[in-house]
Amino acid sequence: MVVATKQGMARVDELYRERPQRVKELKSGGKKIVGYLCIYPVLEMMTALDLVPYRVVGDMREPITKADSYMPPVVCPFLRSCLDTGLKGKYDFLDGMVTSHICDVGSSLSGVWNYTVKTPYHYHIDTPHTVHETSLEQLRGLLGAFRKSLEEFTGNKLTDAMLKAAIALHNEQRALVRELYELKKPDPPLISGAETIKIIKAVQSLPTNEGNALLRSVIADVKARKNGPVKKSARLLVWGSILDDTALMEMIESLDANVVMDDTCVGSRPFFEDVKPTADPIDGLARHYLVDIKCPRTFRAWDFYATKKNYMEDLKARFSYLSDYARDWKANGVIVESVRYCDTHGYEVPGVRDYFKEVGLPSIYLEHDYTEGALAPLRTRVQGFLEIIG
Amino acid sequence: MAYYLGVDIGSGTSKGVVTQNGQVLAVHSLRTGVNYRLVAEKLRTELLRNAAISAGDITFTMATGQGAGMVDYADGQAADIRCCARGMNSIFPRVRTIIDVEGQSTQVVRVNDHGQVINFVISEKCASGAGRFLEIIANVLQVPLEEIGALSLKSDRPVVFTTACAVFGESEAVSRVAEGVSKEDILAGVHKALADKIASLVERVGMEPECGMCGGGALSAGLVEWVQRRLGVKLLVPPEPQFVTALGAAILAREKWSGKSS
Amino acid sequence: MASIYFAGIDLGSTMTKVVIIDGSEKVLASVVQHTGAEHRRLANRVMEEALGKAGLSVDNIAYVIATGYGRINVPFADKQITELTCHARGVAFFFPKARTAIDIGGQDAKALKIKDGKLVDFVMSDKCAAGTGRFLEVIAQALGLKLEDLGPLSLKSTRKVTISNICTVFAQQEVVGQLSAGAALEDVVAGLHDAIAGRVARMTRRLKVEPEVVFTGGVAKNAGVVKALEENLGCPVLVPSDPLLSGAIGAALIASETVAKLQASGTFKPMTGRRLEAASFFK
Amino acid sequence: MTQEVKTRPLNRLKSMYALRAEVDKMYEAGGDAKAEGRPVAWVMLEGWANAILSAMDVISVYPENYSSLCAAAKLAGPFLERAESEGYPTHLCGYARTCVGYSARMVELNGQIPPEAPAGGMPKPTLLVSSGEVCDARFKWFQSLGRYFDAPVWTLESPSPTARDSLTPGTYERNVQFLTNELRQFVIFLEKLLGKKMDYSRLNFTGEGTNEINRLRWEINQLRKARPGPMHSRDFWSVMSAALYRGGADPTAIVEGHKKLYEEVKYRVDHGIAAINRPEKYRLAFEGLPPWHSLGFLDDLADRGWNFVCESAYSPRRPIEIDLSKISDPIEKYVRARYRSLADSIVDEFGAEEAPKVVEEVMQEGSARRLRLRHIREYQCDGVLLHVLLSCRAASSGLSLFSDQLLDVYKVPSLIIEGDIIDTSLFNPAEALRKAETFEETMDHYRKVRKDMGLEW
Repeated sequence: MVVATKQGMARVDELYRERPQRVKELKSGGKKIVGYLCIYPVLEMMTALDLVPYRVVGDMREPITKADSYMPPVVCPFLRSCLDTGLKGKYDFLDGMVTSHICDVGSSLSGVWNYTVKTPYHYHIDTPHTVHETSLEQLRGLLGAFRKSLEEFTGNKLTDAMLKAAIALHNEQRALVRELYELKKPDPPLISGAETIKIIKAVQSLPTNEGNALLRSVIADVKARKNGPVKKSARLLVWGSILDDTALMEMIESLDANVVMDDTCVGSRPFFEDVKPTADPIDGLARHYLVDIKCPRTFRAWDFYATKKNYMEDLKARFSYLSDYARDWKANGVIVESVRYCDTHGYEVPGVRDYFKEVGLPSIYLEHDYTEGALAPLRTRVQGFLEIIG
Repeated sequence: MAYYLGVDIGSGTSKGVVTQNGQVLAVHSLRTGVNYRLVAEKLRTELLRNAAISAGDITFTMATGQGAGMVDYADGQAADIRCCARGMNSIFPRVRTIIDVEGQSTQVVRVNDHGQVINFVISEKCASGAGRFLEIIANVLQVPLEEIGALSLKSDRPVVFTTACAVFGESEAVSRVAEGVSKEDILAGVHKALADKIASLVERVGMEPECGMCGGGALSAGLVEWVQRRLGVKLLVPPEPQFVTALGAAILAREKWSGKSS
Repeated sequence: MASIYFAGIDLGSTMTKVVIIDGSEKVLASVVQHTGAEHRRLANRVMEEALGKAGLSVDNIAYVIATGYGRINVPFADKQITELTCHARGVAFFFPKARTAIDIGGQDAKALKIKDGKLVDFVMSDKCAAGTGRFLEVIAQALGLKLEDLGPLSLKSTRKVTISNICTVFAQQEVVGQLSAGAALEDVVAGLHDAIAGRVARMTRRLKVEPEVVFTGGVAKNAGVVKALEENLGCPVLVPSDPLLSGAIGAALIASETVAKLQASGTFKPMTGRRLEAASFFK
Repeated sequence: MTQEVKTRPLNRLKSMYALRAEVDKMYEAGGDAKAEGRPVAWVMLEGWANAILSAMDVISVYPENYSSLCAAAKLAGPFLERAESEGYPTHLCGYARTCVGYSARMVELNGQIPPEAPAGGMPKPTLLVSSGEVCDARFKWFQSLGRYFDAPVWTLESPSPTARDSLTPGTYERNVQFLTNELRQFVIFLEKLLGKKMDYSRLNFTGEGTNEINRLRWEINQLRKARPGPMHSRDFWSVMSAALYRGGADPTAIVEGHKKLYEEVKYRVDHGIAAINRPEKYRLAFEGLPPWHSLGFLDDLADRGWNFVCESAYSPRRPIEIDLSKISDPIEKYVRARYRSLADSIVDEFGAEEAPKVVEEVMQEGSARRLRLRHIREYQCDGVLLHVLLSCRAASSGLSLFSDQLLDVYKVPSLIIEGDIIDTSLFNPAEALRKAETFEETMDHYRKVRKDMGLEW
C-alpha cells in the first residue's frame, strides 16, 4: 500500500485538491469506503467495523447540470451539488452511502441517490428532531437497526468492545481538533479560517487513525511555522450552514479580518463535544448525535416540558455556547451564514441574531447560493460590516 | 387557392409567414416595439404585399408568441412551443429534439415523427438562459451581434460569470473589461454559460437524435458551435431559424382549417 | 499659508463622481461622469477635471479615498472604503438629523441606518436588477423614453397599473403587454416606480425606519420614485440637491478625518509622487 | 341563473358549500374560547394532536389553514412583507411567513387580532403544538414564534422511515412505541399546563368521530374513479378543511355533511354527470399543494376539458379494520387505530397475491414506487400537474423523481408549473396556460403509447 510521503499542511493541501486520493488507495488495498452525508450518520460504527467513512460534499466551483432532472432549483443548492457530483460519477468509488434525516431535502436526496447513483450499500437513519427522552429512546432503537444492517453488510459482528474502541479513537480525533482550534486563540491566530476548512475537509477524507496522525503533524507544523496569518482589526466568529470550500473564508480574510472561530459542520460543530462513555455504548452515541451536536436541524429548547415560555432563557439555552466561543476566542463580530433555501438555518437566523444582539455582539447575515463565482457581491457587505465594528 | 398565415408576436421581434400548399410564399419580421396590436397590423400589411395577395385571400390566420392575444385579425391562437415543433418537423422530419433559443427564454422540446410535442422544458423565470443575454453583452462590448460567435470561439479561457441576472451580466462584463479581460474571453464566457444552461435543459428532457436548433439564438453560428461542443452532437439549423415558430403557426393554421388538430 | 485638500472618488457602476474639499469641509469642486468600460483610466480623467475646476494640482491633495463598486480600480487612492460608510457620512453631512438613508444606484439598492453621523447597520438588495436604477434604464430604453422624463410622466398617472414580474426583462414584457392592452403610458410608468419603491421599502423596513429618511443615488432624481417611496414608507423622504454626490463627499470627509487622526498620532505620511498616470492594463 | 351555471367550466357540488362553511365555525369557536378564557392552541395539521387536545377541552386553530385562507382572500401580501422586514429569509414557507407577519402585527397591537385579518382572525395562543411530521418548517416555525408569544411550544415527533426500513422487522413496533410514548408525554405536558387530568373515555369518542369522517372521505374518493370524474379537486380542497382542521368541533355536523356529499357524488356517478361542464378530454392528478390564491386557474383548464380527478396531498387513509380489543392502553389503541404498517398497507392495496412481489421490489429499490404511483393508474390519469412550490422544499423536492418514475412505469407525462401556496407574485398564469396547451399534445401522444403497451387507459 502506498504511504503518504507528505505531512502537515503540505499533506492537507494535497488532500484538499485531490480528496479521494487516499481512500482510493485503501480501496485498492481491499478496504470498503462508505460515504456519509452531513454529520449525523454514526461514524463510530463504521470505523469499528473497519469501514472507511468518507464525507460526501458538493463542489461550488462546478455548475449543476445533471441534478436538475431530479431536484428542482428551489431546494438546497449544496445538496443539489452533492447529487450532481454523484450523478457525474465522482463518488463511484464508494461501496456504501449512509444518510440521515437531517432535513426534508436531505431525506429526499437519500431516496434520489439510492435510485440514481446506486451506491451498492445504502442506509438511511431516520434521526428524530426533538431533544427529549422519548426521541433519545427512538434513536437508540434506530442505531440498533443500523448496527444490524452494517453487520450484514460487512459480515462481521459489531461488539460493544469494538464500538467502545472506535468511540475512543473518534474522541481522540475530537480532542485533536479542539487542540487545533486552541491555535486560533492567539492574536493573530496561528491558522486562518480558510486553512481550518482545508484541514477538517482533509480529515473527513481519511480513516480516523490517519486523520488523527494528520492532525498531530498539522498542529506541530503550525506551531513551528513563521508565515501564519497577520494581525487584523477584526476577529470573527462564523456561524452557519455548510462551508466546504475556502472561497468565502478567503474573501473575508482578504479583508481586514481573521476568522478565529466557527460553528459550522466542516469546522468545529462535529468535534466540540466528546461521546460520553456509557455502559451500553449506544446510549452515549445516541445522546451525542441527538443532543450534543448543535445543528439547527434539531429542535433544542430551554426546557422541553416548560409550561411557561421565556424567549431569552430559550435563546440562552440554545446559543450561549456561541457567546462562550466569542469570549474564549476574543471574537468581536459574527458572520451569520446560510446557503439559500436552507430552511432549518433560515428559521434560526432571526433568533440567533436576537441572541447576539442581546449579548452585544454585532452580526451580519450572509446568504449565498453555493456558487463560488457568486460570492463576490458579498464582499462589499462584509467590508461594510467590518467598517462598522472596526 | 388556400393561403395560410402564421404570425409570431415576440417581445423583441415579430415574425410572419404566408404559406400556400405547404410552400412558404412570404416571410417578414419587424421590431415589436411597445404595441403588439400595431406591429401585428404592420406585419400583415408587409406580408400581404410580399405575397402579392389581399387579406381576403387568407384562409386562416394562426397567432402565437407573447402578443398572440393582441392579433385582432387572427382566427386562432397556438402556443409557441407547439408551433416551433411543427415548424422544425416540416423542415427536418427526422428531428426529435429541438433547442429553441428565443430572446426572452430558451425551450428544449422533444417531438414525435408528427412534430407533436412529447416533452418540453422552458428556462427559468430569468433572462439569463436566453438570447437576450447575448444581445446585452454584444452591446456592452460594442461588437455586432453577427460577430460575437466567431470572436467567442477564439478564446480558450472563458470568464466565469458570477451573476445569473442578464441585466447584471452587463455591468459584470463592464468590470471584466476593466480588469483587462479580453472581449474574446468575455464572449466565450457568455456563450459557455448559455451553452451550459441549454445543456442542462436538454438533460432534463433527455436528448434523442436528431437534434436541431432554431429561434433567433440559432443565428449565432458561435452559439450553435458552443452547444454542439457541449452536447457532442451535430445540430440541424434551418437557413432562417428565427421564422420557424411563425412557419409552424402557418402549418397549424392549415391543420386547424382542415380539422386535423383540435 | 498652504491649506490642505482632500478628495473623494466614487466609482459607481454607471456614474463616477469626484469631490474635492478643503480643510474647512468646503466643497471646491465636484464632477460627475458616466462610468465607461475602463474604470481606472476614467478615474484619472474625472480626477483631472475636478482638479482643474478647483485650480489645484494632484500633489495639493493630502489624501484620496476611493469608494463605490469600482473602488479597487483607483491606483492613486490612499484607501478604499465601501460606499455604505461613505454614503452614510455624506448623507449626515447634508442632513445632520438623518437616521435612515436609502440609496438606489445602477447596480444595487442599499438602506443605511445612521447614528451620530456614522453607519451603524445596513441592508443591500440581492444581485438582481429589480429594485435598482438598471430596472428603470432598461425599461425606459425599451419604451423609447428618456430616463429623466419618467418621473414627471408618472406624476400624471391617475390609476397606476400593478407590475407583478420581478425580473427586469420579464417586467419589460409585462409593460408592453399592458400598453398593448390599452393601459396609459403614465399609469404603467407609475406602476414601475411603485414596483421599485415597494421592493426597496420592504428591504428598508428590516432596519426599522426612523426619521429623517434621506434618499440618494441617481434614482432619487426621479420625482415619481420619491413619491412612490413616500407612499410605501408612509413618511416624508428628503432628497439632497445633488443626490449623486453623497458617496464622494462622504469619502472626502472621511479622508479629512483620517488625516486629522493620523496627524494627531503623528503618523501621517502624505503619499509622495501621487500621479494620475493612465494605467494601461490590456496585456 | 341555471343558464349561467351551465356556461361555467366547473360544476361544483351543492353539498360542498355547507362543509366549507364549517371552517368559519372553527375560527368562531377559537374566538369564543378566547373570549371565555378557555385555552386555545395553534396546531399543525397532523393525525395526532387533534383528538387529544379536544378531549382536554383545548380549542385548536390551524395557522397553515389560516395562511391559505389569507392567500385565498388575497390578503396574505402584507403579512409576507412584514415577515421579510422581521428578518426572515424570503424563501421560507409561505404559510410560516404569513403566520410570522400575523404574529408580529398581533404583538404590535398588544395581542389584539389585526383588523385586516380575514375570517375574524386567530386568537392569541395559549399553546403552540407543532409537529415533526411532513416538513422541517413545521417544527422550526413555531419555535421561532417565541419572539412574539410567551406561549409554550410542544413538538410532536413522528417517524418517517424509508420504505425499506418500514419493511424491516422491528421497525413498525418500534415506531408504534415511539408514537405512543410521544403522545403520553404530550398528555403529561397538557395535564401539567392545564392543571387537570385527561379523560380517556372522551379521547375514544373524538377519535372515532375522526375515523368516521376519514372513512366517508375515503369512500367518496373511491367514487371519484368513475368516468367522467364526478368530483373536481377544487371541491375536494373546499371540503377537506372541514374534515382535517376540525379543532374541537363536534364531528356530527361534519359527518352528516360528508354523508350528503357522498350521496351527491354517488348520484353523479350513477347518472354519468361530470365535475366539469365540458367534455372530459383529459383526466389529471394534482401533485403537491394547491396555489390557494389562484385556484381559478383550474377553471381555465376545466374550460379546455381538463378534469382534476385526484390529488396526492390531504388524501384520506384507507379505513383499517383491526381488532384493538386486546389493547388496554387508550393511547396505544389510538395509535394502532391509525398507524398502519407498510407491510399491511401493501396487502390492503395490492392483495395477498401481488403483495410479496411489491415487497420484494421495495426491498431492492428502497422506495415504494408502485405504492406512490398507484393512484395515477387507478384514476386513469392522462397527465399529472406538478406544482413546484418556490417556498416549500418538502412538497417540491420529490416531484421530479416522481414524474420520472411515472413516465417510466405507466407512460403518464407530467406538467411542471412553478408557483407558490401563498405568494401570488411567484405564479404566472399566462405562462402556465402556454405550457398547458402544449402539454395536451404530450398527453395525446402518451395515450397512444399506453394503448400500444396494452395499459388499460
